[in-house]
Amino acid sequence: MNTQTTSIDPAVIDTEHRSMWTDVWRQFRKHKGALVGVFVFAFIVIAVFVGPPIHGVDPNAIDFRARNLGPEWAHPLGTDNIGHDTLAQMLAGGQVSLAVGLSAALIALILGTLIGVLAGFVKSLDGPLMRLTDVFLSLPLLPLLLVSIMLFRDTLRAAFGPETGIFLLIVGLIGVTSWMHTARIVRGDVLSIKEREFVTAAYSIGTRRYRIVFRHILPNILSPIMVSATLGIANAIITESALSFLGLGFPPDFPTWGRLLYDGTNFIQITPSRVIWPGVFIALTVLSVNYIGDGLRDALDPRLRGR
Amino acid sequence: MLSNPDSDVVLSVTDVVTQFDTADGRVHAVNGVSFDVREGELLGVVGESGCGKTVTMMSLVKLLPMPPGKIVGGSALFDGQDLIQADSDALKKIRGGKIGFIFQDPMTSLNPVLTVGYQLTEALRLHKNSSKSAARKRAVELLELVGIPMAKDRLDDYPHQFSGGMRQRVMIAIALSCDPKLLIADEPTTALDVTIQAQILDLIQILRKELGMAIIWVTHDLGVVANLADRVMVMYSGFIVERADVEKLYSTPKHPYTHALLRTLPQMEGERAQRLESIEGQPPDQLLQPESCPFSPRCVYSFERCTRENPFLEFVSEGHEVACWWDLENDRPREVS
Amino acid sequence: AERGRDGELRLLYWQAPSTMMPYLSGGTKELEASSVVIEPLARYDNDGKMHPWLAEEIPTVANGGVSEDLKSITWKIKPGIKWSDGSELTSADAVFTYEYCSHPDTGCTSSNYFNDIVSVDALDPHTIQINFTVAKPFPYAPFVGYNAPIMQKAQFDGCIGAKAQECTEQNFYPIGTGPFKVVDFKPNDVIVFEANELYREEGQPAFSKLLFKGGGDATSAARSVLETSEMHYAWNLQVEPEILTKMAEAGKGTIIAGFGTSVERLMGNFTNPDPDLGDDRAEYLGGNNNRNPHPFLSDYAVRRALSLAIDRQILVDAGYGSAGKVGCNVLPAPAIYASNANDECKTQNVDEANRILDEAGWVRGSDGVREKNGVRLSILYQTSTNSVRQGTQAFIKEMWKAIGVETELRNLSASVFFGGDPGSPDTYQKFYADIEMYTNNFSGTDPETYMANWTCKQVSRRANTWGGGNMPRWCNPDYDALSAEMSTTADLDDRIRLAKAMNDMLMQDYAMIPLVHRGGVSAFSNVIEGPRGNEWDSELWNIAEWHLR
Amino acid sequence: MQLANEKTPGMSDANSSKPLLRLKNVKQHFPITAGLLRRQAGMIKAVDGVDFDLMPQENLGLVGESGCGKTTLGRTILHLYRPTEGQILFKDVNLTQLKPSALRALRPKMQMIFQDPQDSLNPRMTVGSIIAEPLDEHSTLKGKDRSNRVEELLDAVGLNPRYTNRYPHEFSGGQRQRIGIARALGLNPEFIICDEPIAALDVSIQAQVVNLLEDLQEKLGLTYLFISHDLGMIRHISKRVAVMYLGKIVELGPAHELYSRSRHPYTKALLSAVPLHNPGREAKRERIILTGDVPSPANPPSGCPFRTRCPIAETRCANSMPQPKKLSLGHWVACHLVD
Amino acid sequence: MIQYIIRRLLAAIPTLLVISFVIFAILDLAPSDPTGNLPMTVPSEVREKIRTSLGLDQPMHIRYYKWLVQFVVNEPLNILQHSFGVTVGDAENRTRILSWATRSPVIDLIVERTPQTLWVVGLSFLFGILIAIPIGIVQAYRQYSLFDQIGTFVAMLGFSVPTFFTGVVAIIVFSVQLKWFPMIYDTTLEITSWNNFVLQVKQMIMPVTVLAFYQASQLSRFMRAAILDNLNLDYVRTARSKGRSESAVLMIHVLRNSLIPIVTLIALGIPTIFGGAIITEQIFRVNGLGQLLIIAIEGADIPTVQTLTFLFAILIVLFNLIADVLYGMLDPRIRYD
Ligand SMILES: Nc1ncnc2c1ncn2[C@@H]1O[C@H](COP(=O)(O)OP(=O)(O)OP(=O)(O)O)[C@@H](O)[C@H]1O
Ligand SMILES: Nc1ncnc2c1ncn2[C@@H]1O[C@H](COP(=O)(O)OP(=O)(O)OP(=O)(O)O)[C@@H](O)[C@H]1O
Ligand SMILES: [Mg+2]
Ligand SMILES: [Mg+2]
Repeated sequence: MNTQTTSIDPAVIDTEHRSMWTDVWRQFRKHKGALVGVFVFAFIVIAVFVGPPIHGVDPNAIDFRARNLGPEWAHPLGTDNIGHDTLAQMLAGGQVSLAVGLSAALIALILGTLIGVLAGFVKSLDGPLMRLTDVFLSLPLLPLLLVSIMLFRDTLRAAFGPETGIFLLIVGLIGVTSWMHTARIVRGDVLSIKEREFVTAAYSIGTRRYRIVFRHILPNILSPIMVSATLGIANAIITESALSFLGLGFPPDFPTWGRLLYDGTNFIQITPSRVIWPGVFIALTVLSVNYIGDGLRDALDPRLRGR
Repeated sequence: MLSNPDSDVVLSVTDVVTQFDTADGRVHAVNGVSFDVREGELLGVVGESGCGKTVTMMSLVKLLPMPPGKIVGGSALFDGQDLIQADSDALKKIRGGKIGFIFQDPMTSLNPVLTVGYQLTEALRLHKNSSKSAARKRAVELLELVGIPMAKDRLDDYPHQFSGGMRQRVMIAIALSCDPKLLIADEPTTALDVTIQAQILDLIQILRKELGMAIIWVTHDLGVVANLADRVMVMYSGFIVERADVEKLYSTPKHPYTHALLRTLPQMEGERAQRLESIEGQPPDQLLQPESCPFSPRCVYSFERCTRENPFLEFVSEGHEVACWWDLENDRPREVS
Repeated sequence: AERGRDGELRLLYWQAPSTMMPYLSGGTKELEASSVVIEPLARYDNDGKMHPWLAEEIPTVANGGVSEDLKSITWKIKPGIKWSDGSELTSADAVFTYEYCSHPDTGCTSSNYFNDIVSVDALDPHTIQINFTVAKPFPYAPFVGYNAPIMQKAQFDGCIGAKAQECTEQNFYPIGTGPFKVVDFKPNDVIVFEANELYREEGQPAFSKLLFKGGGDATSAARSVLETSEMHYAWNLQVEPEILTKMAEAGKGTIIAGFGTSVERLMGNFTNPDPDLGDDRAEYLGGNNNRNPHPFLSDYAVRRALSLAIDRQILVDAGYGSAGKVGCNVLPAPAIYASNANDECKTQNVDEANRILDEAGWVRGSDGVREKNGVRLSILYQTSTNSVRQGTQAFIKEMWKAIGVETELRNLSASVFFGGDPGSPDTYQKFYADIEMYTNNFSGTDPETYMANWTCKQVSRRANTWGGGNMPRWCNPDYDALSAEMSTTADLDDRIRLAKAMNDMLMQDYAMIPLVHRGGVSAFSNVIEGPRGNEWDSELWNIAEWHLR
Repeated sequence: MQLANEKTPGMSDANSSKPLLRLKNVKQHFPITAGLLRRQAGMIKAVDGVDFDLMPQENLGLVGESGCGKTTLGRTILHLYRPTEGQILFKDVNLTQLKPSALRALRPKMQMIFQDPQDSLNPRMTVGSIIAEPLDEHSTLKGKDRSNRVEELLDAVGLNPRYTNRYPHEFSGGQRQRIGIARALGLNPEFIICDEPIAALDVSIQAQVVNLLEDLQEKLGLTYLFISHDLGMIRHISKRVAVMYLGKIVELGPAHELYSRSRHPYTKALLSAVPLHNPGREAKRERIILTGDVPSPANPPSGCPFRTRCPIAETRCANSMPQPKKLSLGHWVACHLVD
Repeated sequence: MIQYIIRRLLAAIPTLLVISFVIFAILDLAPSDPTGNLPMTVPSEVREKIRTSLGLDQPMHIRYYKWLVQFVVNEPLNILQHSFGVTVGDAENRTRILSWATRSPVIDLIVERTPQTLWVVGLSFLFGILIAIPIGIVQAYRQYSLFDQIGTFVAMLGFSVPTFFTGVVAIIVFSVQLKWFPMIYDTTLEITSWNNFVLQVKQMIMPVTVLAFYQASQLSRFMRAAILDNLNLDYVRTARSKGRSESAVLMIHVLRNSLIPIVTLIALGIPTIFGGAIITEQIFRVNGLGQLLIIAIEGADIPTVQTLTFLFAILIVLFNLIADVLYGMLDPRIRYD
């Protein structure tokens, strides 16, 4: 028996037209963790994009006399062994790391969702696509990266310039090599959602297949997608750092959090602030994104809304 | 207050109030329910979905999710013990041992990864300290009792290997396994179709006669109750609104809700009605503390007093109690005694 | 003193040896590991001086060991030297070694040490004669140094040619004459040696067991010696100097640097690496007349200014510390060859650099980058991935900025950059960039072949599948003439004069820009004594003498 | 039933107007695959040869135990599954032979109300968009017209038009079922399959929904195939009833006759299993309790499918499949033991 | 079931062939070269000779075919010969897959390194599971409690801070400052005495902890979700109604069901154990399969990389199958036939 949900007499409230997004926002605001997440994330984004002009130090400027300094007035987070200002590098690095994390996760997400939905929804594609997933899962990442950098770097550099080119390459590579788990999860969910009666109902009124996917299936697999997105961002930020230290990443004068953390690790006993801050900011980003993801997932579920 | 002095009362429930604390506020699910169950009696509990039938029964043995659930007050005397006050150790001894349960949905009430045999012997081994082999033997007997053929071979099967009706029979067997004094059956046949339902109703009748235990049978199907019960209790929005012997209730319902409920049913015999009667409106908002008669907004007989005062359960004739300010038989406000 | 009295010696080579067969690997780590087991006839000490090892003395023209026409050399083995299996070392083993390495299918990595040889003859069990096709002013390549040790014929007899690859047991457990013998070999992980009971020197080695551990990275290798004392010795610690200094503060170990011929340098590309040129990209076209010149590096003024703008002392301080010296020569050692004609580079002179560029007509644009005839001084500067190199890159970028030169940095995985795969655009040989940076050196003490790298013949190009040693594609007939002269000159003073002249020619034309004369850094624990650091031969050349303090 | 040459059962002899829907030997078999090469190992014969006709504005009740194939039949008629065999003629158009696009164009005429009001509404869509979905697919209504139409539909099923922005979970079961009905009505269908529209509902709400369906039929001239296992409700709503067992129709006839003079033992058992709401009558009634469960449709018994549970089965029941016999005007039964 | 497994195995063959070819093609295309790590003093003619001696002068398809034959035929035959003494064919001239860097059979290298990887990575996986399960359970059981919040926070931290950082911090704290554990893992240590055993434990503590922390933070999230999925199901209430104690309800009923997805997740994670932990192995010098792989990649040792990654691919495909089969075994509702 369907238990009656707490029925507030519908006639009593809401005569005004509610927009879905106001609802989502209203529910989202109720999620304390998500709210804190938004503030932290917004703080990071603002700091990273507004901070540099305020701080006013070129991250690549070198002050040879000021090497390996601890925090002081001119260098609030100290300097590194070359004489870069750590704060300036942190801020510049944040721009790159955030951009890489978000866009690579987005690519992985789109690919994973696309492949997952196709495999789950189109029966004849299921086998081939799942085998493709197996293939990607077992590919050796490093050689693959070497190959793609060899094949695409110069073309991209010519087309977009050295920095954007390598950015696109890295983002693309991370995205292309990390969609597999999302695809599997999505496929599983699609398989079960497509057996639900509201999908049959949509068929019965003659809804076209692609609309069934967009209208009925996708919205109902949002929560696993959200979770993979969160993990994806963390994964992309970390993977980027691994690429940097293998010489496959950004040019060396292009700081990123991952790289700062990696380079700084050797100096942990000399200038601890070089590692602490990138570490803290990576963790904070991941945490805040995770909580935002949780909040969004709840807010997007109308069943939890209004609670 | 109906407090039967009879010594054969198995369970005596007084003024149970249960609430849920939710993000939206407090849900008043059960608002002071009192009743007795006697030995060998089958008490039917009917009412529409959400009126608090399940919550009442779960409150008695504290199987509610707590929190958000909270039993605010009341007592339930069973075996010389107040179940509401009892600590979890005492309750553990009673649950499954002296009180058996059958739940609403046979498809999900059995653990899918444990064998039927295990689930069947669990309570036996816990309450009767039976040995493994003795418990299995008893389990076979129980399965045979509820009419599952080749019971012995089926002990090691998993629930999904049984049909819905058989699963519900397994649930019954589990509930009966320790010879409980009281069996609480919460809509045990609602999810089944007619032929299987008929099998189970039949089975219950037989078992009741054989084992002589008290049964509380919760349902919203008035037909089932008519079939089985000795006495019936009608609930609405967390209150008991009418209670009577079964014939009396069906022949002369005294509460407008019961009255309307009986008329919504299509008849299997006689002239086909032109149109089914229906009760318009929505059940009340349980977030609000009930101050007036909860049925009054939907009640065709509602008058000024109904919106002011909440009626209490009153003895109106032999074996018949009702909570209403309107005297349906005489079509006038009830005289307050 | 008694052999093996000091127990276990623990070495950490964070790049772990993959085999014990030096002729099949050629990597420094493998050469180092095998040097404690198999030995050459002669060895270099930490000053680059040659010492007889298995041989009785170093043959020279003076002592008659080298023929007058410089076409043959005769070595005499010390008598009574035993292989660790008890058999005697004879000249047949040397002959076998030559056959092994010169066999075309062996894939011997030291085969260039046996170039131009007609024959290696065993005149008697202890006399070896090597006959060359050409006059060899420096005949000490075969059987000298850790690149060309003598292996046991009896053990490797069946392992010549293509079979060499499959002799895993022999390759992992070679029998040698050195102070230790292999007990357990785990490729790329750990090697356990024990003292060779038949070692020729009384009371050596002092250690009974040698643990040769691999893996990890340089920083933590240093830490294991300097901070936790888990290891006695760690090799190749190319990390930022302040990290080492900080660790050394614990007072548990000592950092040593051995200087050889390694120079970290910038190579300028004399050809145009523009990708639009297709097959002609960075390709040297035309004999003495470069028909594909670099848009700006072909301008002497630019090259000079680039060199002048660099403060090499900063690079040394930040990246090398005691393991580096300001380098102004491509041939910094041995000392006799070192020129001081190029000391201008020791001090940074930004004003002069700017003046030169102004004079040459390179004017600053609105963004501060110099330009001439539509050509911007915009440099793509590549090197391999390594934190010290990236630090250097960052400094140089800033220094060049001061003279109006814009720099794009690129770092490449070492295995790609040095990989030489003709299919990859990122190898240092192809040099599809304007400037590249790496270290080069030569083994042994004779610069002849090394200096021949910059002759026109050696230009790295498509025709020789980028196999030449002349990466800058710098070509000068005068230089080629000097190089040719040196190959036929035997007199040491003449050779010194020629080498210096060649070095100066390269330096003064800024064919390449030397940065740092690098040393090999290692650390050893204060409880042991003996390590001396050696860039000319194995760092473990004198391990037989190491002992507890 | 393979009675294509004879008059199809259910063709109401009196009314000679053209049937709206005509099923001829419709079968729906789901393959079971097994083995290394995924060979087909068997069939679940969910619907196994069904014929009947449905007249315009008629209401045919379809009853039977759970799993007997009612839903499958309904879905097959609408071609949500391709039938394995047989013909389905809707207004003389053979649906089975239509191209997908032509079928899609025809869909507005035939609609379905689904068994589970909870599951048949997308929980993440507002009621307005759920109801508007068929409009978006098949009509050109936009903006104001579209929202007017949605409000009109909500009104028609007795829901407050202001509810358009709410989500399904904010409604009671009965209200949800009404949303499903509104969706089905959106494109003015002529024929609606009601698949147990009340099974999931509370007694007090069942009546509301049934009344609504009846009103709509009257107002809009709809034709219903009313699937249910609630015999009481079928008796109330349908004039003609078909009883289904294991993929086959075993008895079909006018409701009054079927309920008072049912001939098939299965129908009898079914009727007797329904509890009456009258304690007095109930106590006196004689009940036929069927034993056992419905056999697996993958492996149906030989001969008459009901023989394994039939209280009066004889040997011949196991040998041959009983053919439908006409007993009286429009009353057909498939049983060997009925003459 | 058996049929299902065989069918899956057969279907895996073409997949694996494609995978092996794709891997080979990528490695072949990759720009690194086996002579890349040689000192610059080695001239290019010598490098060319080395390449020839490694067979790099042959076209790619021939090298692939050779490798395939070696992998599919020669190596299994060799194992047969060495483990069971059965010699098939010409054992003398059978070529094995030789690593370019060490010139020794790749399979032997792998066999040599598997123990340390299994010890360190395997144990950390095990510990990760052992930590994650109880934490996940408590977190779910006390959802939104302080413990749950902290657990979530720490787990997030666990997978956002890379092991190259936690590893170095661990070394500095526990090896350099406190001197509790060695920072260098001794792979030659044989456990022959109690002392050696203590040493072994000591040297394993840091790498295992660092990895286990990472593993646990991921797994505990899944565990928590799995328990939450089951905690409110009807069968849990049934179990309580039998008088089961909370712990028994949780451990017997809920856990069994929640473990189904977790066990499959674990099965899918096992191949990654064999993949080693590149960074952790490097930091603590465990020199297992991860280090072998990274060294081989850096040294362009194609046969080693190819063989390792392909074995890894086989494991992935195999454990995918095992996960499915396990799923079927743990969950009686799922049948493969
Ligand atoms: N966990 C809970 N949290 C909040 N409210 C609850 C909870 N459980 C039950 N309720 C509320 O308590 C009231 C009574 O519910 P109960 O389950 O007893 O109804 P019922 O009479 O058994 O209905 P049905 O016939 O549908 O089983 C309902 O309004 C319901 O919303
Ligand atoms: N897609 C399918 N694949 C395989 N078998 C199916 C499928 N759909 C239904 N079946 C089987 O067909 C038979 C008939 O199912 P159907 O849903 O039509 O029954 P029903 O009469 O509607 O029952 P209920 O009253 O429970 O809704 C059942 O045995 C069912 O298991
Ligand atoms: Mg209930
Ligand atoms: Mg159905």
